[in-house]
Amino acid sequence: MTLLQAKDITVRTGAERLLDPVSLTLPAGRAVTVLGESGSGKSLLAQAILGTLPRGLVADGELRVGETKLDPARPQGSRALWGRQIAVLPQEPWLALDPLMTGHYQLAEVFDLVAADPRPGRRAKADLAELGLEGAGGKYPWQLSGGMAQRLAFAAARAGGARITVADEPTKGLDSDRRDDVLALLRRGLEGGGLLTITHDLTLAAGLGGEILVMQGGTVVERGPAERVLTAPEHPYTRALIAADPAHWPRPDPMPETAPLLRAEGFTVARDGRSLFAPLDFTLSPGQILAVAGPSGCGKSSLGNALLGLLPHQGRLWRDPALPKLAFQKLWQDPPAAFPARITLAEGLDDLLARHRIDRVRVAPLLDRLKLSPDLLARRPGAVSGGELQRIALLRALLLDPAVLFADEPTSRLDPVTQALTIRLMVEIGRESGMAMVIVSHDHALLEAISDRVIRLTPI
Amino acid sequence: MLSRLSLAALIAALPALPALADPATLAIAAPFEIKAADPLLSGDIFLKLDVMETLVNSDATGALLPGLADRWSVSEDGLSWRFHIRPGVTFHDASPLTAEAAAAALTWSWKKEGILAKAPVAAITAEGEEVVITLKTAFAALPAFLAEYRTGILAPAAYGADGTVTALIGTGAFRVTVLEPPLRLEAVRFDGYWGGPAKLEAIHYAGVSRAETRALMAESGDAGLVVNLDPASVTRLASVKTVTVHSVSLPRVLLLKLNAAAPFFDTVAERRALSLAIDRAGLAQAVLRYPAAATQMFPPAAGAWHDPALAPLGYDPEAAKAAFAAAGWVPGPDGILQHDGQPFAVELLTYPDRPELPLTAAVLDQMLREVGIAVTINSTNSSEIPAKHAAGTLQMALFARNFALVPDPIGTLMQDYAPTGDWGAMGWDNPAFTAAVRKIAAEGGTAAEKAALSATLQADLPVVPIAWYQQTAAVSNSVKGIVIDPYERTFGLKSAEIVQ
Amino acid sequence: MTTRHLGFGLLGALVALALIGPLIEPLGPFKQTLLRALAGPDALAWFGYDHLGRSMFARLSQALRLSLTIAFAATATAAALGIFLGALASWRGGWLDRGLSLLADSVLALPALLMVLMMGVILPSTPLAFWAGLAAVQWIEFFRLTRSVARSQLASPAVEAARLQGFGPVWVFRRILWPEIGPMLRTATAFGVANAIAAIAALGFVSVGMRAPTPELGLMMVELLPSWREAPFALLQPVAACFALLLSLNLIAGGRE
Amino acid sequence: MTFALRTLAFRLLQAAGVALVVGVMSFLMMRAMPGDMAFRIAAARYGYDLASADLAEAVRTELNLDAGPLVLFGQWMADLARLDLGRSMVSGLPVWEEIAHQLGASLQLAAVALGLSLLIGPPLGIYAGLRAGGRFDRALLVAAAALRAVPQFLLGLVLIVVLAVQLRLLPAAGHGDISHLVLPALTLALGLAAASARIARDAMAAFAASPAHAFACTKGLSDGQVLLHHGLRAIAAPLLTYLGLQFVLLAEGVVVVETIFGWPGIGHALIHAVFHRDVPMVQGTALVMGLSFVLLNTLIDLAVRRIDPREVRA
Repeated sequence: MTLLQAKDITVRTGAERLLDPVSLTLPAGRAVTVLGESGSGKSLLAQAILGTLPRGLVADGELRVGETKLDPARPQGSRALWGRQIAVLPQEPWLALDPLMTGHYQLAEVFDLVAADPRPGRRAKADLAELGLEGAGGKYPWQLSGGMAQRLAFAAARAGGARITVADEPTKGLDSDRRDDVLALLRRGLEGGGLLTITHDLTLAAGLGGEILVMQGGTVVERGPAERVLTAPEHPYTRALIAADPAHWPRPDPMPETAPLLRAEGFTVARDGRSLFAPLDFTLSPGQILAVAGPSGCGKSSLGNALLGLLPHQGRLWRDPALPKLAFQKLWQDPPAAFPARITLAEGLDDLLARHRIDRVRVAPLLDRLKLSPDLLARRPGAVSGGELQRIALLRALLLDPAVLFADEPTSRLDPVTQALTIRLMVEIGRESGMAMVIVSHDHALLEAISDRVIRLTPI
Repeated sequence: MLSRLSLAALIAALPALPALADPATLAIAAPFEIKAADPLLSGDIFLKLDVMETLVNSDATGALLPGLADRWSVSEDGLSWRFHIRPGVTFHDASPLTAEAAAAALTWSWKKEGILAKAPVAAITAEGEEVVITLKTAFAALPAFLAEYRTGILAPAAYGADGTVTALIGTGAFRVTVLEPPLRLEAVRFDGYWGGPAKLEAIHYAGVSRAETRALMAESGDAGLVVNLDPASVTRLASVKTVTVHSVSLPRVLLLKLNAAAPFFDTVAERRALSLAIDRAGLAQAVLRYPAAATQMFPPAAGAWHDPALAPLGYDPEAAKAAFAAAGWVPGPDGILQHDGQPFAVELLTYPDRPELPLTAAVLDQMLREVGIAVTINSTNSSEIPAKHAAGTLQMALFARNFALVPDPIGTLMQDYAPTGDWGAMGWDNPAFTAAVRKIAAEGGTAAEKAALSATLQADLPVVPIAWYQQTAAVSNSVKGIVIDPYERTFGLKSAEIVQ
Repeated sequence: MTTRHLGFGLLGALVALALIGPLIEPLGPFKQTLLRALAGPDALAWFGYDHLGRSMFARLSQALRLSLTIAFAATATAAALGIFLGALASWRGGWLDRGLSLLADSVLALPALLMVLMMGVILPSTPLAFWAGLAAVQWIEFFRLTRSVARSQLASPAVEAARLQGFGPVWVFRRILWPEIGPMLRTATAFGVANAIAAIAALGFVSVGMRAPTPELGLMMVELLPSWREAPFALLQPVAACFALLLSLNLIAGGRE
Repeated sequence: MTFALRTLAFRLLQAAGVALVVGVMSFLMMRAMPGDMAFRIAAARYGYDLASADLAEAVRTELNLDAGPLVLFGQWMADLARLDLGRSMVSGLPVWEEIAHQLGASLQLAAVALGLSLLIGPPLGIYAGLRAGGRFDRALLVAAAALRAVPQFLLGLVLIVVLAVQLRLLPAAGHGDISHLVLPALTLALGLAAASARIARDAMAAFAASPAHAFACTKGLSDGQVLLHHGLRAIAAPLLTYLGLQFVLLAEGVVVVETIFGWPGIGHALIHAVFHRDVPMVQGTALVMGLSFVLLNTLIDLAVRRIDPREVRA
């Protein structure tokens, strides 16, 4: 029994076509997943089907949900289905939930106004209990963890009794160890209903099974059952996508243990009187990659900042006295925020060169090495992609010949392929220049793949 | 949540049907602000509204009439005055008006620097039904002083222990019900009034400082009586059918006070030249909008003090220039007169409380510049004039002097010109004039003696009179019996009534 | 943004009138010809005469010049003071930050009118009093603006990066804080100048501002108000000038992207 | 409860700050006394006809003005500690009494004006915010700028002429029953409405573009339900915070409107007090206006906290 049938869906803005014709059907009980990087058109497809395209974009094609026939070109028509026949699980649910209302009220509201349930309060309490959110009812969305907010949004989206669920990037911004919860949640949507998932997370796609469509540059480059597409990809882009998964990365050859750059004994960091993690002992020698893992909020960033001297620390920390202050540099999680927003990258760089009298001739080879085109520098940080910006940040650090580089979740906001490229460059340059690296990330697979040693923080 | 809040505000703001001005209530709008229930501070308003009364009254010509005292007499040596209290008069709190109560009220006013402090009073006592005032020296003008609003009589219960007035309990035709300084007073008819109950049921007094707003209230019928209209409103309200505009000349004079000790004005010739430089007719028409050019110090309203035979003050700028040249003032390169190096530059003090004063100052500034006098206008607080007079630094000041404080101008003359005064002459000495004034004050004077004094002022010009004031008021046609009193003592509310 | 260009255009015209007017005008703001009181425009007085026969064109251009100079001077001083203290407070933090914001909030609690009135008593000349009073009130807006922007910027990775790369506070201000505050400054300045002009006019209206015979918008309105039926054209000029001035500034301020 | 306690502590500090700033300003005022204070007060008490040197002398001795400004300042601070604002030098009445009457009239006017402005401004702002960038939105921007540019006394005059004189609907001026309240309140409300319309428009436009709005729609709620349950709540916090700051501007607008409509408000009293150098009255009025601002903003802080409990807002 097909719940939803879409034929030759396209999206145009004026004359230019952003999405080539795509057809898909949502059967009950079998997942359909659209895989691709940002800008591949996967979100446009979902929005065209739902009728939530931003102003100025026009969809076309045929659409049938259950018995009702809809015209994608006139989105108002599909509004009646929202909540009642199609449940939409939004990106970053902790932003999508109303920050001024408790979780319980936001759920009960849907039972009352959409499902016209006689006792909305009771139904909401039962729903929350079922999802393990008993305590969350009275709290505000910003008091909930990412996972809890996800489950609340899921309940609210489906409270209207919709049998079709559309999930848009459900794992975006979540810790990777929360992925199994998301999987369980989406499978719940599959019982007797249809599920359309938009994601760039390969593991999630594998877990959901069903049919997978791989999209690049606005067209579907490959489609088929999940087992076949993920194990024996035919299209080169799909192969690159799968290769970008850290689990498939070749392990770099280990670095010999040479004279350490810094040594830490009983080392910990305290915030307003309370130490964040159990004391640690470790050393870091040139070329080595030290990974720091642990749940969010347990002080991973603080540890790195303390090593750089940005934060006070407890316990003993020995740094090689020969190292100048500039030898300690850092990469940030959100690249655009790490650059002065209102001036061009070139101006920032010129200031740096002038400040430390660095010879300009060193810039060109580094640009080339980091696969960056020189005309990027003429733009402002806002006009450059996250991946390129992080590599420019790396260039900026390398110009100061750093001995130690602290990378604070450097690639968590990048697409898989870009992430793979950036990490590979960081590892190679580190090995070549003898620069030691401390890297923090949620992605265990990534840390395992590249680091010489992994420190797991245990919060106190 | 927000919508409920704004809904409540709407209900609170729903304009109740505009309270139809119930037929027998008269609304009065005037610029005076009620400072407190204290006769010394706001007695003039209470007197005008017939809430409070004085022992002695006066009519429109300034002649004295019996008030709360129905007759009075003075001893041979003029040192002991006996005022018989009118029988059967009760205060608003039903307590009777006795000689003791009247004496207590007068003593309170005398001790608080009231006008009695200006008279040589030795003691105020009560004997039977009479108030006896003993003087140190003879003073014929005493009854006129007891007509002034600061000697208003309040019930003993009105005065608090610490000497402040806590409640306004007078004997007038209207009893105060609401007193909210500075802008609101409401009173109802006092049936026990000794002169018979008034026809109006109630009066509402509203203090409105802006003249335009008062004029609009007259035009929109919000106020049956509007007092003190500005010149422009007078011309406009004349064309409004529902209102009639009354104006009566006042014994109040627009004066230019000079420091006769200053080198600019120390000779009569220089003062006369200054007077000739002023086009009084042009100024009165442009600023006051009615023909009020002063020919001499006292207007006709001042009775015997006005001498029609006196030669009027003229306007002849060329003669003025010649006179200044004769006095040694030679025009400098910039046209400003100079006398051995010192420019003829003076500061003209005035105050904005009366809107026409800054305007007149601006006009005088230009007129005097024509004859070579450089004037800088300083429109500041009115107290600067007496302050600079006391400090001797005053050069020129422009203000409106009220000669009707006491029904007989002699009271003000004594304060201002015998021989000098804050609001009168400065640096001017004329012993004969001072002696004559004191004699008239003590024993009263004949019309000829008064005319002689006027002639001296006209000849010596210690101060230069510019214009005579007119009191303007707009009365609704549905109100009858309103009186416009030149001595600004009453509106005639006792006799007024509203006819549809 | 068309509304912003409209605003700048209007303001430009008024500033031109204020600067050029008094130079090319024959009569001067004080010359009185009583016979021509409230008369219509003629060869000498292009905008007609006021109630004392003075040229309206001369008085209007002088009044615009006076209001604009005081308003811009006050707002500029307030901006300089506010931005400096705002940046200092957020950079140093601690008791200096708390002290300055307490002072700012205390002064904010007082009506601007009271500050100007009090300054009027303390300082001898009225324009000086207006300049000081208005500056003392308006610096708070700039202080709070700068402080909130600075606090969010100083906590950003960009500043942490600058520190690691050896840049000093001056570079941080010049390259990160100032470009961020710049655009907001336009709105705050435009509103500041508008409020200043409105305050000067309001005080002139209740005759505690500039004193006669100085030409000032509020004072001119008060003087011409009584004859608003006889010569509405005369009263409308200062009102239109004040309205145009405030409208242009509001459009400039309001025209955010 | 820590947030509430912290707000109260901060606001108490602010109140103390206000008292200190008022004290210092008044001290400067007393010390820099152009023209002798005694003369000014005598003129204020007895009117320009009677002000004279000896009356000024009597006032000087009665109020011991000869004591240096420092002594008077110390005296005022001591009295303030006992919450005694002293007596007005002009009317001799306790300052509390005078302020209570005049502040009452002003607060009544301000409250009704605020209420009316909430009825006019925000509804227009919401409508424009939901159609951000549309014709109505641009029109509102220009109209709001124009309304804010019209001097308030002109607005008052026009309202009087049209409503009171021409249509005789409402009394032109004066103070008495509720119908006197409408015109001055309307004059103030129009100015305020222009400002609150813009604030409501910006807040609503931001909400309409937020993911919370999109999710509320995709949950199945109609536009009306989204506005009622989520929209109004979203604009309540910025609007309330803005209205708190508006109180100070209101105090100024009241002055001009009071003189036009003959309304016995605090602004009117303040001008007279400063003009007549009635320093205790100036100090008392400034203090009361300052503290009522602090009190109002404390209440608003708590109300906004109830609407939007997030600690640090943008």
